[in-house]
Parts: sequence; C-alpha cells; structure tokens
Amino acid sequence: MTLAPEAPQAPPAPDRVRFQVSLHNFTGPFDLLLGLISRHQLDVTEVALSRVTDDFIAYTAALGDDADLEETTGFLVVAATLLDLKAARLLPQAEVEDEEDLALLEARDVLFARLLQYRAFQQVAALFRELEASARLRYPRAVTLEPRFAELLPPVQLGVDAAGFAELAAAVFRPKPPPTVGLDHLHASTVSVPEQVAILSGRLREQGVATFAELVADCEHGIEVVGRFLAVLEMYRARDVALDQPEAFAELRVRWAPGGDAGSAGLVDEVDEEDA
Amino acid sequence: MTDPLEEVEEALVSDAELLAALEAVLLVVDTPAPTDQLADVLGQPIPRVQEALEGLAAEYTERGRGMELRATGEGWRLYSRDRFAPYVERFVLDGQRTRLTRAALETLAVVAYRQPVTRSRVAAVRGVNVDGVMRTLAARGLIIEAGTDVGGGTLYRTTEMFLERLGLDSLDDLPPIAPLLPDVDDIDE
Amino acid sequence: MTDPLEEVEEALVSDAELLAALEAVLLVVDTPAPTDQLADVLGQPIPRVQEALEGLAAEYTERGRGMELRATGEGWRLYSRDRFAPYVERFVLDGQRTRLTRAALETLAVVAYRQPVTRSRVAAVRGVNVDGVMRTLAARGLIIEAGTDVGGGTLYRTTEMFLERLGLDSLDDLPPIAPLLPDVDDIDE
Repeated sequence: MTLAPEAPQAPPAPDRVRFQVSLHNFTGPFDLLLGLISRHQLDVTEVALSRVTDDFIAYTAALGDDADLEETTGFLVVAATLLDLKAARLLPQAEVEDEEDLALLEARDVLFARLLQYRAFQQVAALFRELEASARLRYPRAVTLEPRFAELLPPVQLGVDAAGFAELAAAVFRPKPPPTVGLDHLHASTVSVPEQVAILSGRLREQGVATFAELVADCEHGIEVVGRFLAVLEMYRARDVALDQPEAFAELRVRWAPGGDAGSAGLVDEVDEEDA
Repeated sequence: MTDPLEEVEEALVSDAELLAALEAVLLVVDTPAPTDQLADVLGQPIPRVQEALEGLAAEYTERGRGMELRATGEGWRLYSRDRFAPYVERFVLDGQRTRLTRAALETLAVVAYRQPVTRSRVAAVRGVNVDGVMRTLAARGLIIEAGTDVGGGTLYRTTEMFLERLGLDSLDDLPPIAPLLPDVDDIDE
Repeated sequence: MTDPLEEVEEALVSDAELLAALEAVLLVVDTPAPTDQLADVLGQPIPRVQEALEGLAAEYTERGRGMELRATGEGWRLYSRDRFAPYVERFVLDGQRTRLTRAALETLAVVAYRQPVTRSRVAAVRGVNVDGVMRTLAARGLIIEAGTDVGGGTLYRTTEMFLERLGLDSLDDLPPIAPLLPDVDDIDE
C-alpha cells in the first residue's frame, strides 16, 4: 500500500491537495483507518483511535466532491465515531459510567471488531493472491484431436431429445441452491423491532408496569421474544421506560416512564440495516 | 517488483532452456502456431526460434520419440508419430467418446440458449473453465465460431448438426426455457 | 491378412518403443488416463506400463524437458513444466487474464468465507459499496448467485472456477480464518 510520503503532522491545510491524491489508495473507511493505524505503527487492538482521528478527519474533509454520497457517508460515519471517542478521552473522566460512556465503549468495540474483521479478510486476500500465483504453473495438454483421429469417431450422440435438452438448460441457468442446512422449517415469520416497540408502548401506556415474562406471554416464536427484548432495550434507550431488575437473572420489570427526549433510534437503525 | 517474465527470459540464453521452453508452449498449442508468434511469446528473435524449432523436430525424429513436431502452412504443432497411429486410434475409440459428457451437454446448453456467446460468458454461467469442453464441442461439429463481440472475444453458435441431433429444423424450434425459469435474464447481469 | 496392431505390439518388446508409443498416446489424452486403460490400449501388462509411465515421467524431469508427466488420482496426463509457466501463460491467455485488483480479492475473500452471503453483508464487512466488484467477479465466473435469503436478498457463493484459480480441490482446503479473527461471526449479527 502506498501512502503520502509524509504523515500529516504538519498543518493540514497545505497538505490538502496531497490528501486528495492519496485518497484513491483506499477502498473505504476501514481501509483508510487501518492504513493510518499501521502508519503510526499502532496496534489495532490498543486504544489507537484518538491518535489517528485527526488524520482520518483530514482525509475525510478532503473527500470533497470526488466521492459519491454513499462513499462519503461511509467515511463520515467512521469519522464521527472517532471524534466521539477522541472527545471522550480529552474530557476529564467521570466517575459514574453513564449511558453515554457505555455507548462510547460500545461504539469503540464495534469499530475495533469491524477493523479486526476487515484486517483478517485483507490477510486472506493477500493469501489468495499467493495461492493464485502458484496455482496455475502447469498447464495440462488438452488439444483437439488430429483430423485423422477425429474422423474415426462415430457420430456424436446427445443422449437427450429437445425437451430433455431444454430441461437440462434450465437446470444450468437456475441459481444453485447454497450448500447450507435449510432453515425454512424453523420459522417463517420476520419480526420488526419498531413493530414490537409499538405493541409494547400500547400495553405499557395502559398497564403502567409489567414483567418481561408478561410482555412476551403471547409470543409464538422465539424470534418474537428476541424482537420484543430488543424493543425493550430500544425503549429504554429512548427513555420511554425504566427497567428494574434487583439482581442478575431476577425478574425484569418494565415501567412506562416517558421522561427524556425520545430521540435516538440507533438500535432500530442497526436492525433495519441487517434486514435490508 | 520485477517482471517474472524478464527473469526467465534471461534464462533462455541457453539453447537447451530455449528448447524446453518451446516444448512447454508447444504442448498447449491447439491450432498450429506460427514461428513469429512463438518467438514473441518467448521474447526471442525469430531466426533463433526458427532454428530451435527445426532442431527440436529433428531431435524428436532422431531419438524416435512418440511425438513429431511438424510445420504446416499455418505453423507448428505436435502430432503423434505415424508409426504409433494404431495405438492412438485404439485409445481414441476406446473411451466413451460417442456420447457427450454431462459437462459438455451443459456447456452446449448455454451456447444454444445464449448464442452468439463468448467463451468467457459461457464460463461465467457454468462457473468452471470451459476451454477444453468448448474445443471438444467444436471438434465434434456441434458449435462453431461466429465472429467477435465488441470486446474482441470470439463468439460461438450452434451448428446445423446440433439441430439435426435434436431433430429440429431451426433454432426457433428449440423449446423455450423461460417457463421453466422465470428470471433467466437476471442471472448473469 | 495380419492385424497391423499385432505387428506393432510385437515391436513394444523394446522398452524404448514402449516409451515412445506411450508418448504418442499421451499426446491425445485430454482427461487423465488411468494406467489400466493405457495398458489395455498398448496390449501390455499393467505393471510394465506402470513402470514405463514412471520411467517416462522421471526422464522428462531429469532431462529438464518442457513437459511433465503427472499422475493424479484419476490417471496420467501431460502438463507443461511449472518453470515455463510465464511463457505458456502468455501464449494461452494472450494477455486476457488480468490480475484481480485488491478490492476484488478482498471481496472474494469475504464471499469465500461467508458463503452463501448477500451483497449488503459483504458491503458491511468491507465498509464500502461492493456492487461493481461483485458484478465483475460474477462476470469472471468466480462467484455465482445462489438463491435468496429470508429477507429476499440475493445470495452469492464461490464457483469451481474460483477453486481452480487458487489451485484448491475444495472449499475445505481454504485456510482456517478463525485464528486471524476471534468471534468474527458475532460482529454483524
């Protein structure tokens, strides 16, 4: 991988042009971030992110009109996460781990996990390159028969009639079923978290408080229970409910308590993304 | 990074290496290859390669090898030596060569329903290398070259003999496969 | 009238003639030929032919010839010698075989280890849109559609050609990715 010859520790402005050129070496935000981490000789598993944040932001700023909307968005999402993390490190550490701290930790872990994953596939890709280079060194002889021998062959038989040939052609063009264990028999229903949120909001608004067991009593499939649990987490995050669980594995009580600004819907977004 | 080809080309300063390299290339030559093409592939002057080819042909004959290297009007190719033709014939007739293999039939099906079509397109649909099978189909008279596409790839179509073998008068009589396969056109877009 | 084959078979009492006859037959072999088939065609005992094949293979290697005689599970076949691959490649591919880009290789890696997998899932791992790359890989026959997932997304898997290109016999031969990647499957569930 080639990088701009100098690290942008110098003031970023004069380097803008060079950034723009370098950008095309990277095939996405993870690629860029990994590149920066390795340039600073940092281990991806260490808390390296605040040190590369400035570089990353600079690259992202230089994306300009060159990139399409989706590409820019990808970079911006990672840049925003990085800024968040860096800001958290600059501020005095609070004693209490409030929700925002947790969210930051979570964001960092997800980013690390994705980076690790991306790096693993990069290594596999390098291995593929080696395999490819060494694979086809011997080419088998496979040439047409000399006419004098070909003439000896009896007329070729297809062994099928026109209808059979069409059947065979259809089989060739039909997408092959993936080599997996079929899951169709397990469940057919898909569960949407927003839908579950709506159901639970309705009930809790009426009842005021309910145990989780009561809330899932009417679920037919395991996946609905999961969906409903995610919905509870989502409502907690949106500060629509309060949760009460005296100790681990104890009964979970969900109380309708619309309080904070019901804004963030990050969880829902993630779930939707997976469905897309 | 240095070009691996440059490294080995230097190795061809030895005549023995040049002969061996020629032999390696000749082994995969299907339609006779002209001297200049071989010289180009080996990165050597034409006269030197011409001389090497003649030397190799003479060597095969002197040593009584099972192969012959002969030049026709179009170029050079390896052939089985005449003297051993009876064995070769027996081998050729011995195999199950009257019926097409499943792989060949499937490849033929792709050509039939997508013609005119390039080899790489057929390979993409089949998901395997089809070079050998396509050559066999061509050799058996079931498919034939039909010009080139915009990208310069050779196009293939089925022949009259193919229709005969299926008992059809024209390609229009090929049973449609769309009913068997609703989304056929989406598959390799 | 005597059978011409009987006459020549007598000639095969000489080992040199047997080797040459084998060579002549191997020249038309286009899928690996088992020893017993070759013995049958030459009218010679299997052990003698087995020995001759091994002798021929050794001779090619000792003399540094351009071809190799190799036995796979199914039988014997002639190959170009690995050392000359750059020339053979240049001849066979005529510059058609382009190297895969890094983006293509990375995408292929994700498909290989996550198959069957949707395009959006691959994009999530790579952090970029992969539509164009996936199209290229499909057009080259390295990946192919494989039905749809429960959400209706098209699934992709790798092909035989992918294995062929990497020189692997089956997907089981792919190196394990787990050591590189703890808990990879938890990440984007």
